[in-house]
Formats: sequence, structure tokens, C-alpha cells
Amino acid sequence: MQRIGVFVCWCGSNIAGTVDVQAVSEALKLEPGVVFSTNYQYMCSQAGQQIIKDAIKEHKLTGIVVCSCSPRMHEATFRKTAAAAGLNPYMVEIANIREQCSWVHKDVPTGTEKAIILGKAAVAKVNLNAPLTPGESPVTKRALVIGGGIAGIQTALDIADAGFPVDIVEKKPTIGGKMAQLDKTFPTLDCAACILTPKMVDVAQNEKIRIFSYSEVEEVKGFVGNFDVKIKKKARYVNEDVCTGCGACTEKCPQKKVPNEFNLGMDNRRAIYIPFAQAVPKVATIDPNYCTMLKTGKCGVCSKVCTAGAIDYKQQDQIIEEKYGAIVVATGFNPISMDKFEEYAYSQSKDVITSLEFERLTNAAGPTAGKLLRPSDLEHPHTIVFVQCVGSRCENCAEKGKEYCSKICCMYTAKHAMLVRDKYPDTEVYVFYIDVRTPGKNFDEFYRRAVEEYGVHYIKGMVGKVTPEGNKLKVQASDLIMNKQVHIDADLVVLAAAIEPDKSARPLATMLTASMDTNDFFTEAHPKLRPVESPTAGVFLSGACQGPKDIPETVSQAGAAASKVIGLLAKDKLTGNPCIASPNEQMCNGCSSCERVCPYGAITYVDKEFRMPDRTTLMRRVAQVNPAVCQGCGACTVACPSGAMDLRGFASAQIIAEVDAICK
Amino acid sequence: MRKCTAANLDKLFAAIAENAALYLPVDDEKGTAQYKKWAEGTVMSNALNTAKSPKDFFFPQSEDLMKFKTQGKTIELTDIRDEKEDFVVFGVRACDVRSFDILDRVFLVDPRDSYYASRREKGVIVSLACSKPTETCFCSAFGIDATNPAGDVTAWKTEEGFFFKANTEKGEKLMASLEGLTEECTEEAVEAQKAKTAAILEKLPLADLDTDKFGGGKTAELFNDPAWAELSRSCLGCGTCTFVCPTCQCYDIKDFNTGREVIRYRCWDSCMYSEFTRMAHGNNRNSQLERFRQRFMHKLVYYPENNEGIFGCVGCGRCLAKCPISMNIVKVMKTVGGKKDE
Amino acid sequence: MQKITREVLIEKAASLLNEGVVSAVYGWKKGEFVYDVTPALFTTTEELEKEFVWGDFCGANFSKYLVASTRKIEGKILVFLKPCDTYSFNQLLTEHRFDREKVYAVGIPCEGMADVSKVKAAAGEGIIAIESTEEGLAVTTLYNDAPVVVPYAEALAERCINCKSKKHVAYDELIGEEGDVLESGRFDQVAELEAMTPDERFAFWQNELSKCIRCNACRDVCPACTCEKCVFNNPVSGAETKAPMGTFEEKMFHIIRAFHVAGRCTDCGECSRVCPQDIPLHLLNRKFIKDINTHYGEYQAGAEVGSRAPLVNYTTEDVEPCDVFERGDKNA
Amino acid sequence: MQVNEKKPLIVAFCCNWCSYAGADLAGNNRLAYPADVKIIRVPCSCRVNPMFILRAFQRGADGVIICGCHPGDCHYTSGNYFTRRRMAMLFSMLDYLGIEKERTRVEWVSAAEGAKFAATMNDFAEKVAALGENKRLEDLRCKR
Repeated sequence: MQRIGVFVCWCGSNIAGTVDVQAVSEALKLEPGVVFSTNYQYMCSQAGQQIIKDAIKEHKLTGIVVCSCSPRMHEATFRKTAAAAGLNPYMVEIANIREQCSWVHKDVPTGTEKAIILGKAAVAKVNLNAPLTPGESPVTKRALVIGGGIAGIQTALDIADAGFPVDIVEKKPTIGGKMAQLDKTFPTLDCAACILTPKMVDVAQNEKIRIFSYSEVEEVKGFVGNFDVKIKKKARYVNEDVCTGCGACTEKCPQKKVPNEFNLGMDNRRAIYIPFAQAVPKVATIDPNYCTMLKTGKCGVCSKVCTAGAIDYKQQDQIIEEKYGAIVVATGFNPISMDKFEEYAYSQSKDVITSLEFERLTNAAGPTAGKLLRPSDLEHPHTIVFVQCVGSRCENCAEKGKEYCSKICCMYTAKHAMLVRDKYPDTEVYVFYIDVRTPGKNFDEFYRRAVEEYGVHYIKGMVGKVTPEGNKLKVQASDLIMNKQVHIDADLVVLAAAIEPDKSARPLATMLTASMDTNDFFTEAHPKLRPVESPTAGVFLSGACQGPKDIPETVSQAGAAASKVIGLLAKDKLTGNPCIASPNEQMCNGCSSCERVCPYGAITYVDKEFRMPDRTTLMRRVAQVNPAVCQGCGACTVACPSGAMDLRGFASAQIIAEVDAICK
Repeated sequence: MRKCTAANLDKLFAAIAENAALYLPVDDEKGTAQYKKWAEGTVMSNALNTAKSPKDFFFPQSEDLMKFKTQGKTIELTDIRDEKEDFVVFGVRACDVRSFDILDRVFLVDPRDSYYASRREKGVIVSLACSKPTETCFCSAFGIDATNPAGDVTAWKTEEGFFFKANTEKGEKLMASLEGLTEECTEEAVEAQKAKTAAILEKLPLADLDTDKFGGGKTAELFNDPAWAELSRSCLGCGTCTFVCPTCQCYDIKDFNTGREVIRYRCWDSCMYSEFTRMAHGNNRNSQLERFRQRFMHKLVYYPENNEGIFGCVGCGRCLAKCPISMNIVKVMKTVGGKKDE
Repeated sequence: MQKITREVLIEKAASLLNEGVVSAVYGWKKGEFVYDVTPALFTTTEELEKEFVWGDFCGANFSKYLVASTRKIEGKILVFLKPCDTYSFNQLLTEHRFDREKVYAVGIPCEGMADVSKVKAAAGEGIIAIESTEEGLAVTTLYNDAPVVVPYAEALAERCINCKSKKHVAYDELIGEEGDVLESGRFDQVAELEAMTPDERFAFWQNELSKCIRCNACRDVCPACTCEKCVFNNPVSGAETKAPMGTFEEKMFHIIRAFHVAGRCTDCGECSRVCPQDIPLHLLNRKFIKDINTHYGEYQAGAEVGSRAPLVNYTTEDVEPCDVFERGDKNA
Repeated sequence: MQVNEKKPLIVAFCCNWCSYAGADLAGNNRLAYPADVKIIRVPCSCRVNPMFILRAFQRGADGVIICGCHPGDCHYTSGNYFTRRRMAMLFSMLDYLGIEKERTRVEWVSAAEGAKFAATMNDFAEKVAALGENKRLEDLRCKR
């Protein structure tokens, strides 16, 4: 049986004006378990808290009820008071007789009657309270960043700056991501490489940062502060530590017909390659799908020309196991496939290209050395049509495109149009759009410059069909403002393809038990208040894996994610919320219902041996809650059919006791 | 012997109901017979028997025993027993009539159960002889004569109407109050029915059910019989057999806290339940085998051992009809003891 | 009348037993009066030949027995599964209630099971023999001179009249041909109730549920009710009840029970079959199934192992509670 | 305290993060609603077990309302989505059993919606009062 003290606060006249506080403390004195009951003007004041502390000691109280303002206001205060007097802080319950009683009811009899009932409910609950102690778990002071694009790079740099070791896992042979493929960046038109490559070098040179390029995350176990990760370092058949990146092999390799993915297949590379000049790490990689030596055992040219002796045809995939305290997902995006957009003749004509291909065509390091030439005949195009929202905002066409807005296309198309007009004033540029969306600093100004200064023809309307005819592309479109059909003979058509999360994100989310939306973008812990955290504790989100983003947004989110990681890694121990779910293993069926409703992946199952009443033993599957991960929502407690799962601090018996007290 | 013509039957029921609550089997909307209180227009069921046994009248499924209220260190007790009015149960079959005798030997011996006793005192049993026994009937195995049931008054229903014979003082009193609606008659029609029914009883598939293996003193012989394992294996551990059984008498006493006071009540319990007689140390029968064995050993061995050889089963056949998996006392009797009925 | 014979099943079971593939066989065991078939575990060919039966009264679903027996019995257990039983089987697997490796499942076709109370209503009491013939069940009673033939359509159990599927969704081996999922009228009665006024519905259920004797047969036979400890037996759960006390407890029991199996109930119909008081309990479960199908998309529990039950799932576009339970007449 | 006139009794389960805070805001703004409404704080609306609701009716509640964050705003991301399904199913079942549907309700009330909280409670209390006593889910033993 508890020894409960009841403390009724007047809150000046805030409570005492509508509630007969004396009557409340008298009435609650008669409740089971109550050994002391009093009232005072301001319980939260120093003097009020002293009354509580003294009573705890004098009456050997095991639990207290404070009838006062909302627990959202002073629960923490009174828990501290209790703790200071040696009482477990979770033995405190608050009856909210101000916000939910005296302030909303007019007359004293009504207010008093309700205050007594609320007090009884709190007493009934505290009778069933148990002291709770928050669990503690250590923190491994190392972070893992998955993805080496600008998001991952920025996050890693920021974490490393704070002094914590960071590993970047990048599945391509080099970090840099999509930004490395871009030419200029909006709205300032500075060159992407000029601002990205120094950061890549910083990463390479930072002692705190390790790069696992050409690597993938294989397995993730554990929980916040204590993740165990297996990383698969794919065989690149080149000894990274020895390769100097001189590039001799990439010039001598006889296999010249490998589509160059960095230029989106618009030119070729060799079977041994360095993706681009500023790659980090600047190490060659052999493409096993094309290497004659690896496929037939005959060739070995690269090995002969490599003075460093870095070529190793026998190299194997390697598994690296490492512990991390935090994981940042920065898996980025890709343009969607254009296969299903036959109306734009993407597969029929080389001169229908995507915007990312256009970036490469205008990039000095691209297939045309920066000269804008049509891919089909390398002629200078005189009429260019840009088509917006190809697969974006695609209502009722989920099988083709995406319902969401890809966000970046309006701005990069304005950039492309402007750059074309700037460099080649003889070129007519048309942009077909649904809406032009330019919310962002200096964005609208940028777009208006394209229209007003550069004379880009913006036409509201969608392109219906692109038909290759001779060396022209017949573009048939509608102009919604003029309300007429438009026909343009274009030399080049550029499609603003929708962007989607990288395909690797879905399996990764499963490994991380992080949730995703239907579009495979990672879900944030709270859309407004915790936008860079995943609901899974210790997993953070950076960049376009969470939703379409431009570079400034990505970099700011990357920094925010880093600061969250730093905050986590700065702790030696994690103190959990003690009000968490806990299963009664004797009653647990191991049915997985709880696991399926847990938003945090806090529940796992183990086979456990039980001694049965007839003295036999039995192995049974039972649920286990990771106290470091559980946030205490209680979804599992209702999903559990046997009632084995209960929530500490809000146990079923406690809530039922409150119900009973209110209804009696 | 007195006779009431079919035409006078409703008047007879009305006359009984004038002085006491009259309960009789009535078909519900699905044609299942259940005891219902008689009211003008109630039609008595023609079914062989009711789905639930009439033990409810004396030993209801749940009944409040008392109330108590604590305040500080004082406790206030109130006896809230349901003061039953005089009542007549009409149409009880021979098997069920025997069940009252079996229950009496539990509740009316020291310490006498006053709740049960007061109902027994206030209730008058009008039994009804069987004329169309069914395949699940095996009352004759326990020496019960379905054609001539006991009870305060015995009734026979023939095409001519109802025939009555009072057996006890209570019965005589009831019959006396009905004198105006009944007439003295010969036993001819009744005897004819008895003979006809007896012939059917002999042909029943379970007519030759053997009870010799069972009875007092057989504990050592039967307790460890290997057949229990197989018989109990499919038992679901539900309480259907117990709750439809006219002789099962186990109960639990529980408190219900209304928030203002505590109501102490008792309700039927089943030895088939895993929680039955759970104590601080746990349960004393941990497997369904043990629980299953207990139910049948009690009826066939322990009860007769303490009650002059009377079996705790009356052969009403309800459990045969209602067990979800069709396991029942007949199968047990034919299997346990090794002598399988071939 | 069942299409396959008892001999086919005995042969299958005997060969698996003799080959050592399985160590025990769940099957139906003959009773006293043809219809009182008991689920039993057979371990020898002799037992099978003597007591194994297969016919129109073999309604019992063995799936639930596997939870306990796979824990106790060494080796594999052969279980014969009718199409509807396979759904329970899968649902239990979804909930990790037994080890699939310990079971050898043989799917057998089913033509529907007879309801003995319907047979009695048609042929009368005092059944001493029932023979399955082409025309129907030929029933001999103590009171009929010649057998009365009850056509199968009249003898069929409610759940079989409204059979949802002749398809086996789980088996290691199938005897006979693969059946189909059927269109059934199983929600018609639910719809009829829904169409009543609340007062009528209340009267209907009050009448039905007040018959409850809390024997727990519905729960104990239910393949979805395999909790290690049932909330109704647990004094600390807040739901423990032992008797239909007062005016509330049987309602509490049946509402909570239906809710606990909502989204997990395969609609096998065992609850209604075993109820000694003939309460149409399947109408509670089917209400949930109907609501789930209407609002969250067609879902058949047990159709696939590992599927996510509707009540442990959601979409952001789910219907609001007020729109569900007011069923459209929101302003009424 | 003895109450002679039978007033409706309403149990409101409010999630800690939105609705309970909304109730607090109603208090801050002195927006009155009937004292018949008694709030029980739960971490999330998904903590509300159907058993609690039935228990409240058994013990004499005339109406039960569950308040949570607006869908999409759950502090725990998905809790109220489960609540939405569970309560839709439970309340539909209660309706099917002939229990008056006005006795149960789910409302989404954010921490900023003090006015909505008060308005909801006023409306709910009025509807429940119009129905009179809960007879269909009562336990006579608990009757006052």
C-alpha cells in the first residue's frame, strides 16, 4: 500500500477562486492510500515545494499527488522536488485542476466537485505507480554517413569539424554525387565543380573522415548509440593504397567501348577508369563487366603499364565491421527513367535528352567539351524546347511518374535557358510549363531575368508529342494562355525528368528500420519539429533522400543533421525515457503484432526458454523492447492481444484505475 | 392419479402461477427449449429437454452473496441475497430430477449452503416422464427410470392430456390447489405409455452402457489409466460440458468493486479451466489431462465413494450434444479401465 | 457427400507414418453416433484403420492444436486441412505460433460439412445411423421405420453454405484438385442487421448475447485465440470475467473478443459451430471483416503468410471513424 | 459528495502532445465547457485500449471521446493512424450492437486548437445529455 500525500494548490485565486481547495484536500484525505493532505497558496513556489519535501520526509510518503496547474507546466518541477526529498520522481502525479477545471468552470460547487474527482483519479493512479529509473546506454563516438554526395560530404565535414570520427560509405568509385555532374548552379551561376571539389578534397584530407568508396552497407544491427554495421567494400581490382591515380592505365586499356556513366552514356570510357579528373579517392577501378582480363583471363595491359603495381585481378569483396553511434542517410536521388514517356520520343531520337544530360553537354569536362552540340550530328542547335514536369506532378499516373513536385526543375531549366541564350544568342529557347515555381532567395528574380533579359519563351502548357522528322523534332504543344496549339520545329528537346529516391534507399530503410513514405522518401520523425531525424532513434536524414531539394537546402539540412549527430555523440551515455513499453514474457505470444505498429523499430524477438507448470521447459518466441529506442507511445500495448505489453507510467491498470475513479 | 385435459392445461398453468412463479420449457425463436417464466399465452415446449439444465433454479450461474463497504477502519456488511418467491418448475425430466438429489448431497450437508437451501425449500418440482428418448440418453445406466421420474409431483403427458401423481407433501399441496382443474383417473394410459417408452429405452444405442468399472474405491485402479492421455488430448479446456451439466456444482467466489462498495458473488466455475482453484502457489492441476481426469473421476468415482454409490452423472446427454469436439463421459466410460466396448 | 474417401486419406497417412516422414497424424476419430466425430492424434496404421473417419461431420479444424502439439511432439505432424482450415493455418504461421518445419500439411477437398442440428430438425431426434448417399444423408432414427433422406443443401452448416473458398492456401501436398476462392453471401446477414434501426439491432443482440453462459467454447476453439494467457483469465488485465454477471459482462466479453481477433479472424466459423447456446457469433466477426473490406480494402486473414493485418496497418488516407460508424448519414 | 440530479458523465482520453495541450489552451483562454467532461491524459491516442472505453461505460460513463493529434501530426508519427483504424472499427461495432453512436467520438485537436477543444466538448456533452443515461452498456451493479 502506498503512503500518499496530496497537495492542493490555490494558484492564488486562479484555482481557489472557483475551487474550494480546503474541501478538496479534506475529501482526498479519505481516499485509499492517502495519509496526508494539505493545501497552499503556491505549491510551485520555494515555500510550497518545501511543504512537499517536508511532508515526504515526515510522513514517509511513497507517492504524491499535486492538484495544481497542467502537468505540462509543472510536472517537471514537482518531480524534481520529489527527487530532492529522496522520492522517485515518477511517484508524482498531477491533477490538473486549473486549466482543465477552475479556468473553464464558473461556479464553486461545480469546480470543487470536479477537482475532487480529478484528485481521486490521480490518487487512484499513483496508488499503482512504481518507481521508474531511466535506462542508460553508452554511445559509440563515431558516425556513419551513407552516401557521398554533397549532402553526405557536408554532414561528414561538419561532424568531423566537431572532432568526431566519421565514415562515408559511397557505392560509386568516387564521392561527389550528382553535384559533380552539374555545370553551373542556380541562382548564382557559379560552377558546381568549383565549389564542390574543394569540399571533396577537404573530405579526403580530413583525418577524422574515412571514405569507403565503391562500398555498400550490408547489414545494420543495434540501436541509437550502438549500431553494428557491416560494410561491403566491393572489389575494384586496384589496390587503393598503392594507386597514385596517374591515369596511365585508363589511357592504355584496350577496352574502349564502355558507356561512360558519368556522362550518362553520351561518350565512352575504358574498362579501367577514374570517373572524372577530380574524383576522390583518385583511384582507378576496373569494371568487371567489361574487363577482358577478368572475363577471359587474357589481357593484363593495365597491370603492365601500372608502375605502382596497384592492379590486383584477384581482389575480393571485403566486409568491414564497425560500430557507430549515429547513422546519417544521404542516399540522394536519380532522375526517373524516361522509358514510359514515349510521347517525347526519348528513345527514338538522340536529340531528346534529359536535363542532367544537358548539364553534361554544357559542361567543359563533358562529352562535347562544353560546346552545346546536338548528340545526333554534333551540330549547333538553333531551337531548343524545354519540357517541364516530365513525370512530376503526375496525377493519376503513378505507374508512369510521380505525384509530387520535383522542386528543382523550374530553377535549373531557367538556368539552362539563360545559359544557352547567353552563350548562343542565335538560339531560340522555349520552355513549356504547368506552373513556374520559384520560392527561394533570389529565385524569382533569376527566373524573371531569364524571361525579361534573356528572352526565353515561357509558354504555359504541356507538350503533347515530339516527333522526329528528318533532322528536326516536331514539337506539338498547347499554349493555355493564348488557347491555341503550338508547333515548333526544334533541334533539341530537353526533358525535366522527375527525380526519385535512389533505388538503394528502400533496402537500406529496411535494414535501419527507418520508415519511408509511399514514394520511398525517408520519413522524418516529425515533419515540422524534427525534420532531419528519422523516427528511428540515432538515424538522421540528409539531403534528397528525405524529399526533393536544391543544393542550398541540402547543405543546410546536411548541417542540421550533423548538429543532431554531434549532439548525440557529445553524450557519454544516453538516458532513456523510463515511461516505455515492457512485455510480460510469460504472457507474450511472440506474434509480432507489436513490432508492426512500433514506429521506432524498438521491438525485436528472441527465443527464450520457459519453465512450464508441469516442470517441462519450452522455447518460445517473445518480444523485447529496446529501452534506448522506445519512445513510449503505447501503440504496441493495444496491438498486443494478450495484454502482455504494457507501458510504464501509463500502465493499463493505472488508466483503468483513473477511469474507475472518474466514473465511481 | 389425477388428470388434466389438454383443453384445461392453460387454466392449470394460470392456477399454478397465481400462487407461485411457474417456470416451464419454452421454445425460443430458434426452436431451442429453455426454461422461461410462464405468462398468459406461453406455450410449453415439446422438446425432449432444455438446452441448459434446471440446476440454475437452485444453483444459479451467478448470485450475489453480500455487499461490503469500507471506510477507514470500519467495514459495513449487507446481506443482499435474492429472496426468492415460491416457485414451481414444471416439466423436469427424470435425469434432471435426479440431479437435484446429487446437488442436495453437496449443498445441504454440513456446512449447509443457506442460499441453495432456501431456494430448495421454495421450489416445487413437477417432473415429466419421457416418451421419446433420444440417442444421447443414458439415464438408465444410473438406475433412473425415465418413464417414472421422481419430483414433488410426477407428470405424464399423453394424447389425452396430463396425468399427475403427487410424491411429497409439497406435491400434494400443489395438487390440492389444482383440484378444480383436474380429475381423478385410472393409471391405464400412463402404464401403457410407460411400457411403450421402456421398449424404446431398451433399444437406445447407449442402453447397455456399463458402469461396473466405476464407483467408489476405484481410484487406484483408474487414476493412472493410460487412456486419459488420449481422451483428454483434444479437449479444448472450455467449460461447455460443465455449464450444461445438471450436476456440476463447482463455483468460485469473487469480489466486484463498483468503486463505492464491493459485491461478493459466486459464479459457476469449471474444473476444466486452467485457472480453476488457482492458489498462491499456482494450480494444483497443471495439465489438461489432470483437469479432464478430475471431472470424470469426480462424477464416476469420487462422488459415489462419498455418496453411497450414487454416480454424479444422470445420463441426460447434454454434454454429448454440446461438446465442441464431441468428447464426453460416454466415450470416457467406454475407454477408461481398458475394457473397450467392442 | 465428400468426394474423396476415408481410405485415400488413411493410405496417405499410413504411408507417411511408415516412411517416417511424420510421427503422428491429426485426423477425425469415429464417435458413437456418426456425427460426434472427435479430433484425434493417430500414431499407428492400426489406429487409423480402426478409428479414422472422413465424412460429412468432420468439421473440426486442427490448426489450433498445432500450437501445443508441435511443442510437445518429436518429429513432424501430419495434419489434414480442409480449404477453410488452411487459412487458420497460415494465420497462425503469420503470428509465429508454431514451427512450419514441424508440420506436414495435406490439403483435402471439402464439399461442405453437415450441421447435425439441421439434420435432426429434418429427420427427427433419436438418430441411430446416418449414411451419406448420392441424394443426401439417409438418416435412420428410433422413430422412423425407413431412413429419411435429408438433401445436402438442407443439412449444410451455415458456414459451408456461405463457403468463402475451396482453395487451399497452404499445404505440402494436395489431394484432389486446386479449388477457387468463392463469391459468398456471407455478409448478407450482417447487411440485414446494419439495415435495422439501432433499437432493433440492440434488441437482436441483447436477446442473443443474454444467452451466453460464458463457457468460453468460442474462445477455446478459435484458431485466432491462442494467447499464452487470455485477458479474460487474467485478474490484472482489467477484463477478467468468469460469468455473465450483471447486464454487461457478456457484452464486454464478446466485444473485446471480436476486437482482439479483428483482422486476424479467418471466418472459419468454429465459434458459432461450438456455441452451446447457438449465438450467431460469426456475425460479430463478419461485421469486422466487412468493415475492413469496405474501408481498408479486401483483406482475407490467412490468405498469405506474413501479410500485415489491417489493424496493425494504416494509410494516411484512412477514413475517419465518424464516417465509418455513421455509415453515411452523418447529419442524421 | 452526493449528486442527486443525474448529470451525464463524459470521459475524454487526450493525447499528451496535442489534445491535452489543446485542453490546457482552452483553459488559458477561459473557454468554458461542461464539468461533466473529465480528462484522462495518455501519451498518445494509440494508447487507448478499447477495454478502457468499455470499462468507462460499464462504470457509468455516458459518453467517451478520444482526442489526438491531427492525422499526420502525431508526435510519434503514426500513433493516431492506428487510433483512427481501431476506433473506426470499435465504434462501428458498438453501433452494430445498437449502442447509440453519439456516445462515442474521435476528434483531432491540436495544441493550438483550444477553441476547438471547448467547442467539441460542448457539442459532445450536449449530444450525450440529449441521449440521457447510458442504458445499453451499463452494468447495473455500478449504478449510482
